[in-house]
Amino acid sequence: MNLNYPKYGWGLPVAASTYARDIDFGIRLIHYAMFAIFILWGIFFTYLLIRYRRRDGVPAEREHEHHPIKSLMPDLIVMVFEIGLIAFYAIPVWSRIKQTFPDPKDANEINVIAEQFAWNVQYPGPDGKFGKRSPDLVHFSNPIGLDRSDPAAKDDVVLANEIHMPLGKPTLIHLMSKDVIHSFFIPSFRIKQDAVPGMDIPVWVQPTRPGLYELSCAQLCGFGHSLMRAEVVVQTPADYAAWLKSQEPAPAAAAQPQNLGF
Amino acid sequence: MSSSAVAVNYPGEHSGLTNAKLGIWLFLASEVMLFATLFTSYLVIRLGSSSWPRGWEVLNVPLGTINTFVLITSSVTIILAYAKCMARDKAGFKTYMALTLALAFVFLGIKSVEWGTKFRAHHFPSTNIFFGVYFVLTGLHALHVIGGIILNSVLLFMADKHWDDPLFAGRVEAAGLYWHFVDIVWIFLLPALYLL
Amino acid sequence: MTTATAQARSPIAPQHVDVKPYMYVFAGLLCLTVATVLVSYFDWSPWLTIFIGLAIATVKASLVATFFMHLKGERVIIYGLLGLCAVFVAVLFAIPITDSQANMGRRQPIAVVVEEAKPAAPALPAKALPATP
Amino acid sequence: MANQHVSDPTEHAHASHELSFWRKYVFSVDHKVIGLQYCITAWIFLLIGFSLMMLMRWQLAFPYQPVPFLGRFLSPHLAPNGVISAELYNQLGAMHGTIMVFLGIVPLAVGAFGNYLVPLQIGAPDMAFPRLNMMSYWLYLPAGLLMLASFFLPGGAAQSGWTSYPPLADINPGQTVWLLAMVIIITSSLLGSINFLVTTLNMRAKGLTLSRLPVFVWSEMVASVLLLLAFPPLEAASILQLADRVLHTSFYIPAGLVVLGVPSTATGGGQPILWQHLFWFLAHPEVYVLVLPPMGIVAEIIANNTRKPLHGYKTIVASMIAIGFMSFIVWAHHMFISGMAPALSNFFLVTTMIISVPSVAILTCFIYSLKGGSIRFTTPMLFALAFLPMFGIGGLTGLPLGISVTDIYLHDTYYVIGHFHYVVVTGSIVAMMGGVYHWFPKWFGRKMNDTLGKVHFWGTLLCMNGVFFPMFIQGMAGQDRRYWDPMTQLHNVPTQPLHVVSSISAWTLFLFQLPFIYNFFHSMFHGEKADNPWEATTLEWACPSPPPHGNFVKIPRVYRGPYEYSVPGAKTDWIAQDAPEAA
Repeated sequence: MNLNYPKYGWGLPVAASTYARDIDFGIRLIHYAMFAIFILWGIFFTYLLIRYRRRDGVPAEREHEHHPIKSLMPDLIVMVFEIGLIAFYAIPVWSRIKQTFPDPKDANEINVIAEQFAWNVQYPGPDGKFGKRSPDLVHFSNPIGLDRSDPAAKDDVVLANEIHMPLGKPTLIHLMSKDVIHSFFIPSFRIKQDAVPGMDIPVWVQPTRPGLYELSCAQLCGFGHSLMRAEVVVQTPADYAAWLKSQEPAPAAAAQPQNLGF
Repeated sequence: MSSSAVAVNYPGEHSGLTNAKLGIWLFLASEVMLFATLFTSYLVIRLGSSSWPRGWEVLNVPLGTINTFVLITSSVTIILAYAKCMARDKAGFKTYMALTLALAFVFLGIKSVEWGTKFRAHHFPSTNIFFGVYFVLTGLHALHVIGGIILNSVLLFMADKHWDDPLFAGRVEAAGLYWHFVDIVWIFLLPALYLL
Repeated sequence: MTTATAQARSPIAPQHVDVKPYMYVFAGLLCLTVATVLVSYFDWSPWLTIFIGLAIATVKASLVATFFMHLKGERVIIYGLLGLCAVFVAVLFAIPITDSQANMGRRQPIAVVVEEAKPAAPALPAKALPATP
Repeated sequence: MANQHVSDPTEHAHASHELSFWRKYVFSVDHKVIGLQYCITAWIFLLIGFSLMMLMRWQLAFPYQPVPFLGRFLSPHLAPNGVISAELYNQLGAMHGTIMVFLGIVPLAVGAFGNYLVPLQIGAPDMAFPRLNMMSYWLYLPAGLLMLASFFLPGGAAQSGWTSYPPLADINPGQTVWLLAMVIIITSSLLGSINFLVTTLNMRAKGLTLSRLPVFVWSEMVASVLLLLAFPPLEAASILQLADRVLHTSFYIPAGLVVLGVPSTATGGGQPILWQHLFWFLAHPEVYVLVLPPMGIVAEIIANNTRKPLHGYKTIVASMIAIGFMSFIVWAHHMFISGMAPALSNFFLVTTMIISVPSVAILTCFIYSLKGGSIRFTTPMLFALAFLPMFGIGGLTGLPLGISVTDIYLHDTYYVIGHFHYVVVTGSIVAMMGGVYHWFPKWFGRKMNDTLGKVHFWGTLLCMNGVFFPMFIQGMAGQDRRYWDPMTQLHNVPTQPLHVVSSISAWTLFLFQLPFIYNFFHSMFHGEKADNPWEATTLEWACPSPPPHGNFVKIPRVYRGPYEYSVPGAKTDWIAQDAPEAA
């Protein structure tokens, strides 16, 4: 199967996950509102500057009464808009994206373990169980420190800088980090979450469009920050299953982290 | 010195407090935030651990308690020094101020004995996070004690020359406020580190 | 300004300060210190011990603040300042602790244990990055 | 310790003639000298921070190309063949942020303008604690120099961003000096803020009630409270991070780290997110320290140049206080995707939206103030007017970042950079440039050249927009921030040409600062003489320009509010605050 990257250009990248549209809706709505406010405001501002420029013999007019309501009027409009945004958009959508998670049974569950400067991915394999990991076992041939003596680890697949996801099924990602804080950012999926060492932060995403996507690191993580790139491959469930099967026979051949010259 | 005197240190017409007193309270407010942050960090780390050593299993509670007595007593002596200053009793002021200083040194002495014992037992800030918290918190408190010692000794030595300065009592009061604050911090450190 | 200068130059009249209340407070503080140490030896639940320990410390601190620091009868502006401080301290405590506790399930908390008399000081952590390319 | 003895001011005005050069201009305790010291030092730091950014912008616009001309002067280790390395880029980035915020804008807004103007505007002879004031400056300058010196120390300068997030900051070289310098700067700011508050609360002239204070003094007061109560948490946090680095504790380090293949020996137990809470507990109020005093400056300039009182003085002051208070409980909107418990985001989302209300109120009041005015388009007024739409853009673009859901996408992209630079550069710095033009006659008794000022204004305004507006487009396309190499990620490539626009605008912006610098130093000695050229009402104009030692020949008495312009029936269109009732 031939997979391609979407065309990246100016403006928002292709929306390729179930909640990307919700996020885009907010971004667009807020920007339309911002433009409207700014243009109306700009017209008023320009009018004031021209109308009340200094002219000889025309003194400034002091206001004799002050209506606090008048100066708070724009505030009321902004407030109503914001309350609407919070109540009907931000809180519900946030809760759907960040606070509710798919059932691991129905999801494709993976571990993503970030390091300076690579993304390691651990697939549980057919048994659906992640093998144990230990910091003491970390080696360049075993970047996540997978304990191969653990039965659950036997069929685990470990990849570097390559994530496969099936279509039509949410992927539940456990984000972890070995060293410093990284941030998991797939622009097309509108997903971003910091990977914090010592924490296991779940995020989920359900891709809607097969293809290749880009994963970048969005949190400064050292000199190789801008090189921390991974490929996200979204496949049909059949292709995904086939790919997963092809990985199984050689679980020990874990990919090397990108060599950055150190 | 002369040029600074243009700003007269008179009780503010607006706030009713002298500059020194208002200033020291503002400073203490910032110190409250400083130590509050340290306590927050301590609580976050402690409550975020699955187990935490009971302070009295590791630290020397009798010494900590004695130090508490020492510091509380020094708080009382400094307030007596202030009372003597208000009553224009210079000898009394000097006695109580010297006593305060002596108690401060006793506190630091006991503290250094405690730290020495820990070091001999190979307990360092890097040993584990409990000792990290213990050394950094007590260390910062000790720095504040040293600051108080400097402040109080300056006042003690200034007493002869500036006894008739109308601002002198205000400075003693300010130094006292600072010293009580150092005492309060210790009052919280004792249970937080040693007892709980 | 002139009035202030005049005030400043007038001789300072001795003022008598009644020290008896300070002695009562002193006695109270000593008793509370003994109490807080004694309480720590009871084997109650940790939360109760923490609560009692901090409650006693708060009482002691307020005694010092109220009497030694003359907060009793102080100007409103100082109360305002400390009130503001109290609000921010509360926020500073509440949010990070709430966050840390709410995240317990997403973290791998460790047990902090003190072993007696380690044989040698731990080696300094090798923290510096390797030499840059 | 404050002054040693008390006597009347005239005696000291006389005594000041005997001061040596060092006591008069270097280790001075006079708030005016200290203010100017702060002013010049802070502008120099701003220029240094700006230069670092101009260097970074070369890498972004023309990646892999050697820096022309300057390249050969860079260390071959950090810039092989004159090409900026990732380490150097990160150092430049971290130091740009730190220098601009902590050594540039805050000292300029509070140390320079506040120091010079607050005592004058409240009719005081000096600050409450003059020697403390001197100490603030003499802590700030060495800390700044220490920060700069870190470039030349082994390990180089800090390279973990101005936010210094651990564990990266715990393992990166160069961070120790940064932390030390920060602790000193914080101490300096703390001393300064205590001084400001005591001065404003205690030393106001007779009749100058709080409701008659100029808005600028109010803004400095609120900013000082923010500094006073928000800075200590960062100081404590920095001390803990310093302990992590020097004493090898683990306040911010969890167990089980493996750094570049080497297991860390740190015992763990700490939490990286704790630092973020403590850092942003300071850094959000800090944003308002950067913004409020410039707002105060704008208020002064607008009232003066519209020749009418500010619209809604009370609303403005109340809003400033509200902003100050609220700024302490919005900090975690910087942390929506940091791994903080997601439920907390909703709380901060709501408080963030609440804090936008007083900001909008202030801006609205400023605009209504123009209505009915007789607007003089003087150079300071141009800067103050430019502040309004520019700050407006900065504020509006804060909206999608403050809404947690849209922030998921926009966080850590160039959109964020565009947003806060609109607030701080086209907002604060533009306002403070206007402030320099406005108060220059006060400082030196001479006016700055108007033509050069207008060239400076239009050039600056256009170039700043050229630098920062493209960032919104880049952010929309998902361009990641703090990237040394903008070409490694496919989604960054299409918007990379916009970096060229930004960079060229930035370098042109530098050229447009040359007339300003020339104007400043030339006018100091050769400008048109002026005493109160703007016919301003506030108290700082009631003493001679430049004010003598001790400021006021006679301590003024205040009879009215700060902006009594165009009072019907008055002979002139302004009545000074200290003019007796009969006038």
